[in-house]
Amino acid sequence: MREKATTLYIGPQHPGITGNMMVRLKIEGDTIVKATTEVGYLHRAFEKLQEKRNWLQSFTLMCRFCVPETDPMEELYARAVETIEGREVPERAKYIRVMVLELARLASFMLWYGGQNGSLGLYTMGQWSVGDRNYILDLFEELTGGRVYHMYIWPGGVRRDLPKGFEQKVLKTMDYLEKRLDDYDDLMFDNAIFKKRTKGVGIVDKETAIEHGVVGPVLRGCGIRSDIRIDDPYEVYDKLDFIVPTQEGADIWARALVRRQEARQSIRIIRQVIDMMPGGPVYNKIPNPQKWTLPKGDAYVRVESVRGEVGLYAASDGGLNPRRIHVRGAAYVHAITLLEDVLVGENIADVSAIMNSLGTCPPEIER
Amino acid sequence: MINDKNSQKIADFIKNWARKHSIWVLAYGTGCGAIEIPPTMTSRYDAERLGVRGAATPRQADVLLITGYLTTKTLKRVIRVYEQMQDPKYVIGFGSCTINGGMYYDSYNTIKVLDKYLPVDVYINGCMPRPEAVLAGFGKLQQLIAEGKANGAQKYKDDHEYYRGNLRKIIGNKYEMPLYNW
Amino acid sequence: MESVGYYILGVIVTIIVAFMVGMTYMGLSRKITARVQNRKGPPFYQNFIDAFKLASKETAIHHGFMHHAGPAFLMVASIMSVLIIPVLNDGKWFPNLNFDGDLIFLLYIMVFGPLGMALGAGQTGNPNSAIGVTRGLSQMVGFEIPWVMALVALMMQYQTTSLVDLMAVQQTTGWLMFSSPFAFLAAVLAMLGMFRYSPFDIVGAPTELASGPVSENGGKYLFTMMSSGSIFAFAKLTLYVDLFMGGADNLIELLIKTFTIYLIPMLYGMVSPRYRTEQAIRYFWGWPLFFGFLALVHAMVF
Amino acid sequence: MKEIKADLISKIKASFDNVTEKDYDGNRLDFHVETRIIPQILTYLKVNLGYIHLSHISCVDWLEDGEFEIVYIVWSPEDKLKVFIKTRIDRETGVLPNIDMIWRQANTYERELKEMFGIEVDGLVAADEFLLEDWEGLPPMRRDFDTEAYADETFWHRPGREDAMDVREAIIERSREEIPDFAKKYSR
Amino acid sequence: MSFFDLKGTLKPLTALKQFGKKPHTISYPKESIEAAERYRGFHYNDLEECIGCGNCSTICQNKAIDMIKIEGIEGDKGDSGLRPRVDNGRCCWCALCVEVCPTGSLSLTRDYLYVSDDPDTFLFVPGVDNPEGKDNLSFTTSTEQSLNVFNRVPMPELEGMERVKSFAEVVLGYNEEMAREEASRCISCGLCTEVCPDHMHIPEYINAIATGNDEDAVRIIYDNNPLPEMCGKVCTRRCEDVCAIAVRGEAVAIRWLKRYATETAMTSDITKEIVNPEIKEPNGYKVSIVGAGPSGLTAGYYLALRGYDVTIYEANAKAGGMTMYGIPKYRFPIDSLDKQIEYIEKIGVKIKYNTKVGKDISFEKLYKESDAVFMGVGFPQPWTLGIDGEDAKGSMQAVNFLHMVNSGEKVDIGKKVAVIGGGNVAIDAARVSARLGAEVTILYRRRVQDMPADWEEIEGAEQEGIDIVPQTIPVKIHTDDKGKVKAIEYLMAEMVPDEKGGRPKPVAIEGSNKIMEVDSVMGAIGQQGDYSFLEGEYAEKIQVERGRFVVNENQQTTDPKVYAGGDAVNRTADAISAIADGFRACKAIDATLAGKKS
Repeated sequence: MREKATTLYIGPQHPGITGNMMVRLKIEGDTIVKATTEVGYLHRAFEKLQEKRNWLQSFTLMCRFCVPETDPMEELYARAVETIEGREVPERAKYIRVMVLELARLASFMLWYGGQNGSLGLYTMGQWSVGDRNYILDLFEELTGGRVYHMYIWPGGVRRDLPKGFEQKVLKTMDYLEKRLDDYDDLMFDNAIFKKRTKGVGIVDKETAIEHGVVGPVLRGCGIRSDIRIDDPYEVYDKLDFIVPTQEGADIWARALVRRQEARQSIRIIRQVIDMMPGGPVYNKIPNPQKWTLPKGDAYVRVESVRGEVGLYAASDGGLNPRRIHVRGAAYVHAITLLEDVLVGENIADVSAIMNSLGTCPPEIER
Repeated sequence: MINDKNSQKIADFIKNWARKHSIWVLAYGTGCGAIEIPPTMTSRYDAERLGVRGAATPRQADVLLITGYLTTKTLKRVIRVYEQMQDPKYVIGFGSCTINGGMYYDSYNTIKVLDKYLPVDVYINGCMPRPEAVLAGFGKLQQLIAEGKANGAQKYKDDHEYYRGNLRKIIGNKYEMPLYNW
Repeated sequence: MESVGYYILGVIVTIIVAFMVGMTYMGLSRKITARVQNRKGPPFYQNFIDAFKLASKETAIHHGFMHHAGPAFLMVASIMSVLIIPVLNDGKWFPNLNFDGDLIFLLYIMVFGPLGMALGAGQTGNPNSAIGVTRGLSQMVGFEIPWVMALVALMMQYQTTSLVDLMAVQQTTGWLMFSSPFAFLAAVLAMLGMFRYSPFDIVGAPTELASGPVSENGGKYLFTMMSSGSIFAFAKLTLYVDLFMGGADNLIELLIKTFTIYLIPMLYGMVSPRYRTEQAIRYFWGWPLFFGFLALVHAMVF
Repeated sequence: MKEIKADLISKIKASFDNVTEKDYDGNRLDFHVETRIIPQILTYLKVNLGYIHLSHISCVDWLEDGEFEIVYIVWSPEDKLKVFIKTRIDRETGVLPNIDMIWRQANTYERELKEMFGIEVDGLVAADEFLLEDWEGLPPMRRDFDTEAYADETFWHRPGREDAMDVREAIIERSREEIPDFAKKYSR
Repeated sequence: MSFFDLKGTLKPLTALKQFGKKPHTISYPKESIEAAERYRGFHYNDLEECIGCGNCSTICQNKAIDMIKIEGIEGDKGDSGLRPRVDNGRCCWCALCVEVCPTGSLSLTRDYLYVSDDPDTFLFVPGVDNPEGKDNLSFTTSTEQSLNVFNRVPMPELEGMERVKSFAEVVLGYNEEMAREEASRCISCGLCTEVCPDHMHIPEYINAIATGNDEDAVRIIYDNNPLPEMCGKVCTRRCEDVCAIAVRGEAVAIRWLKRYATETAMTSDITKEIVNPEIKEPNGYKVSIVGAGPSGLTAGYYLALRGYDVTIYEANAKAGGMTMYGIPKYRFPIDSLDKQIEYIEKIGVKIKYNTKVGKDISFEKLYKESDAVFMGVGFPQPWTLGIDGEDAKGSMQAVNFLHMVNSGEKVDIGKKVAVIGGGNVAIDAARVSARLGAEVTILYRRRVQDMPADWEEIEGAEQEGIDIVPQTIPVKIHTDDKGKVKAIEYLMAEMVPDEKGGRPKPVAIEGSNKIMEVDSVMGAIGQQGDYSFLEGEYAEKIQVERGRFVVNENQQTTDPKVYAGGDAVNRTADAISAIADGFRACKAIDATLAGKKS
């Protein structure tokens, strides 16, 4: 078996895959000699559909771009439209947006906790964190009316003001989650086997990172302090106090540590935002959506999602519908060329863990 | 072994009871609905209480969850997966897009009506369906199994030509589908 | 053991008890795991339902003869082990086929099942199965060595190759757990691997191999494997009780002791990610092997 | 920010011909360049000026003009400036230079451009299919591809909704209004 | 493993303490948590409130909402009679339909559970399938949250006290930006077109304005209204009453938008250029029209376009009828009307001025000479008050007063004027009097809210310092010794509910007599027809009932060759109805004559 190269398909139907995609592996023994990603199982042609929908209707499609973390996509779209149109956003709406974005980030981290550990066989973690994630989703449900698809951040502000007593509920949930994050640490970061499985695996070093245009925790995991929230600040991030953690290890372990710290920073940001939230309106009304046109022009906006920079290029031809909406997902870079390069030389047992660690999110790639 | 009609009935009842309480779901997130599966399966909603648990491969699974839209590329894999599953097998259509296209009614790459290609036993409404709705879907499936009405697999055998014809219309002639040996 | 009828009846009862106990233990394990995972979990009898359902499923998978035979090999190995291992101290109700040298035979028969399975899995043509089998065999090599060393130490120490003799020894000297602690440690650590719970579940790791060797087996095959697995689990647990905890005088005692042993891999599995194959082997060839050596030394010295 | 932009503009203009720039508020600067100098200008930006991050490559189909507009967006962590490099190529005959030796991930973008718009990329080494499988016909992201018509033709829609009425038409029918043809395009 | 990582082995085991904790599992279906206050579940539609505008159906990007006919719901004015049906196999519960619902009848509920084995059961009629949803509403939209723009772009007007100084137009009209903004409020439902007597293509021309195609808008308007500028200024605009936006906000300013559109056609030449109508070859038929009022002009214009030889006979020196002589010029400047009549004449309509049928030319001659006759004679005769002293000097009819003012005659009305009546004519007369420098009081039988005049007019009158005294019944006009009006005596009235369910009737309170000193009194309580021009057999042939011609739905009188329209036919007594009559008559004449030809 050692000499002969076998082909192993991971996915599309595979419990270890991070979504509906496929990695074709050439293996010798347990070592991967060549990896090819195959995507397109989730290609819904959003960007084509948006050309047929008007500027408001397009907004509802946005959250479907990346299912685990929907709000950055809504934020992107809202901000792109606001940039093209020059529409002001009320101050309170900006704070609410940041709160929603950070809650979404936290929820996504919880999912990642589950996924990363599930890929290594520690299923207890997934049961805990994905279960606890529901408390964030409950908050979302109360705020936006939906658990997964919020459709809350839209051009001009946010759709509804906070319900009564919502801030207290958020703070309570944050206290609970902070306690639980310590439990997670005991189970995961103090775990000798976890350390052994992740250290030195899936290395993305600085040179590779720059060559591949790597973003987010993966980039910070190799020691580069880069975060859209501080580099190209949006909404009110420049008024908030938070740390962008980095690690030098460049492996799964380092990236896990980065995410561990970031989850705590998110809690910190949420507390600050609630503390600083001003009053006032939350929404700068758009005209009648049926006849809403944007001036001719284009915009590229970026948001730091849990997987890193996601961007949206929007072009308007002055008509009712977008001329072009093009989303750049973090996974677009991570899951194809980077994954193909990183997987070479790794053990097949680590494929799933590496994919989870790089944050491959197929719906974001394929759109 | 048992030829008596009543005994057959009792045997069926017991079989269906066991099938009802042991639903192994194939871990295949075909669409965005897959995001509500982890919450359903984990501690907050814990579908395992009802005997619902994941199965890693089609050979072991009883239920194929179609979590939302199917792109044509996925459709081929899903059909193959379905055909690899062993009788009795059930299909749950999950969310609006399995019923009539949902948000993607005019997309060139997703199918709109799932029951043209697969016999669907239960549809769950919603976009996303909440975990409660997913559990209610499993509840409905359990009820159908207990009543012996969840016979989509039989339908698939009987109307195999119809299903294959519809599939062929979409995927063209390039893609080879293996024969279905039931 | 007056008549053959009684004998056969005893065999059947043994198998049924082993099946029931094994299944219940697995069910309890699911329940306990669920509670640790903050959830209610399935009823403890869920495994019986699953098994019954699997048995009632139609099976239309054809991968050749060995594929059919694989689960049968497993079943045979499990039943043979459970029959050879004395269930209770006095053979009442649970007749066994024990004989001199049955320990050596056990060593073989316990490997026989997985090997048969490996042949079956190899024939499916599913690369996941093939890789899973390779991993399983590699890992077996890992834990077999400390396990054999522990057994050899015991055999050397008490100058016997018969399980019944060892049990008899314990009636007088007390549990071997205390008189041969190193052998016990080596054997327990090896047992972690034997049960294939985390961190040694690389064989069927769903997130890597889509359940590995069993990935092509559904329905009745899976039922066979599941029931043989539970019988085998019972056999292994009883073996440990017999070897180190002085056996059991009645069924209740047996259940308590076996469950206590069973808790070790179960609880450890709940909180551990899995090792990669080479890490698992390195693990077994680390401390367990060291304890094995100590056991051998201990046996030679005393 | 102003100085950075001015500096960049002078540097780019000194090194390349036929470059027109467009300044925006905030940290954005556009350059319209000729297609053939794309690899050079991107390399120059990456190597000499510190624009090490390729943020995005996008394409807009200007069907009316018969051209594709390709937009490369690069980002400098030091300058904190987004630079858009825009170029236009012919819809039918245009060829885009390959830049995946500058940034590896450009390979993916170029695969997508090739598949979704049918843009030829000179020297691109990649698998033929990216998101689609066995696709025949017009590249789907082109504006002249009508996705709804394709979907109606290829897929089924569930029947049972034929009794739907248009509000306007219902009212027209009731009041016996006659809308002239040229006005119909303004109807909802 | 070089050394034993004790902490790494033991620390994870602390997780086992969770075993003792109560699991947080929700044992659905035994127990369940309720969906949130705002949960976006199934739709609910308040069928009573819904007007079937179909805006939900338009905004739905999934084409999930169909408008269907529902048993038991008949549409009437301002209600299409259709109701939304949601295809839950399409819906994504984005609630955009709720956000754009102008009436607020559509909302979402907290119900979300529906599983079925039958895929055909996912069509869902909100409100019909879940009548209990009313008590379970979650996602609703208030007027502030709604995406409809409920506030009208304010129309620039002259200041109240500035207005009375001259006859300058009070309403200044929208500029381009304002018009675009106002036009973009329209949701294009088309409910308005049904109540418009003329069924103008309102959504279409508003949409044309919104998208910046003003010329197309003019073209669409001229499709069935040759006097749009007049309509744009003085139309009674019943369309705005049923506007979907008006349910919860201010109606789209349809009239002002029409006005804006027609203003782009500044002269008759430009109008002709823009409208560029297709004029058919003369077909040899001859049509005579009596009266150049709106109905007559309309019939004439469209008949001329269809190739008929049209002659209009007008008794006055100028065309336009009541719109010319009855509407004060601060509302509708003369050149505005002249421009349109000029345009109509350019199309080929011949107008014979100062030619009164029955006096200058006999009806018989017309009847014999032409293939069809259209009578748009209107109501030239005012009702008299029927009280003492009505024929005193200084007591006059408001209509006559307006006629005189509009034709440039000087009228002496003195310092104080009392106008009797509550219609538009009364308000017009009052406001004109104010412009002539008088102090004006309006006496009206009923309450202010019962006044048939436009609320805008009433408001305008109040702003201009006109006093409205409601619930007054004049009984006598006192005269001085020269026979000139000195004062008016009236009774106060109380409102008594009508037993038959009609509107409340004013009943005079005995002894509440009041006397107000005035210089002139104007009666404005209505007009009637004058059919003296019909002589001999025609008077018999053409039936008149309750002061109006009897016509069928094609405006055909009892004489098949004679058609009639305008105030002399319909009861609504406004210009747009007259135009509609004219247009309808034109189509009928065309159909009859064209049929004859073939």
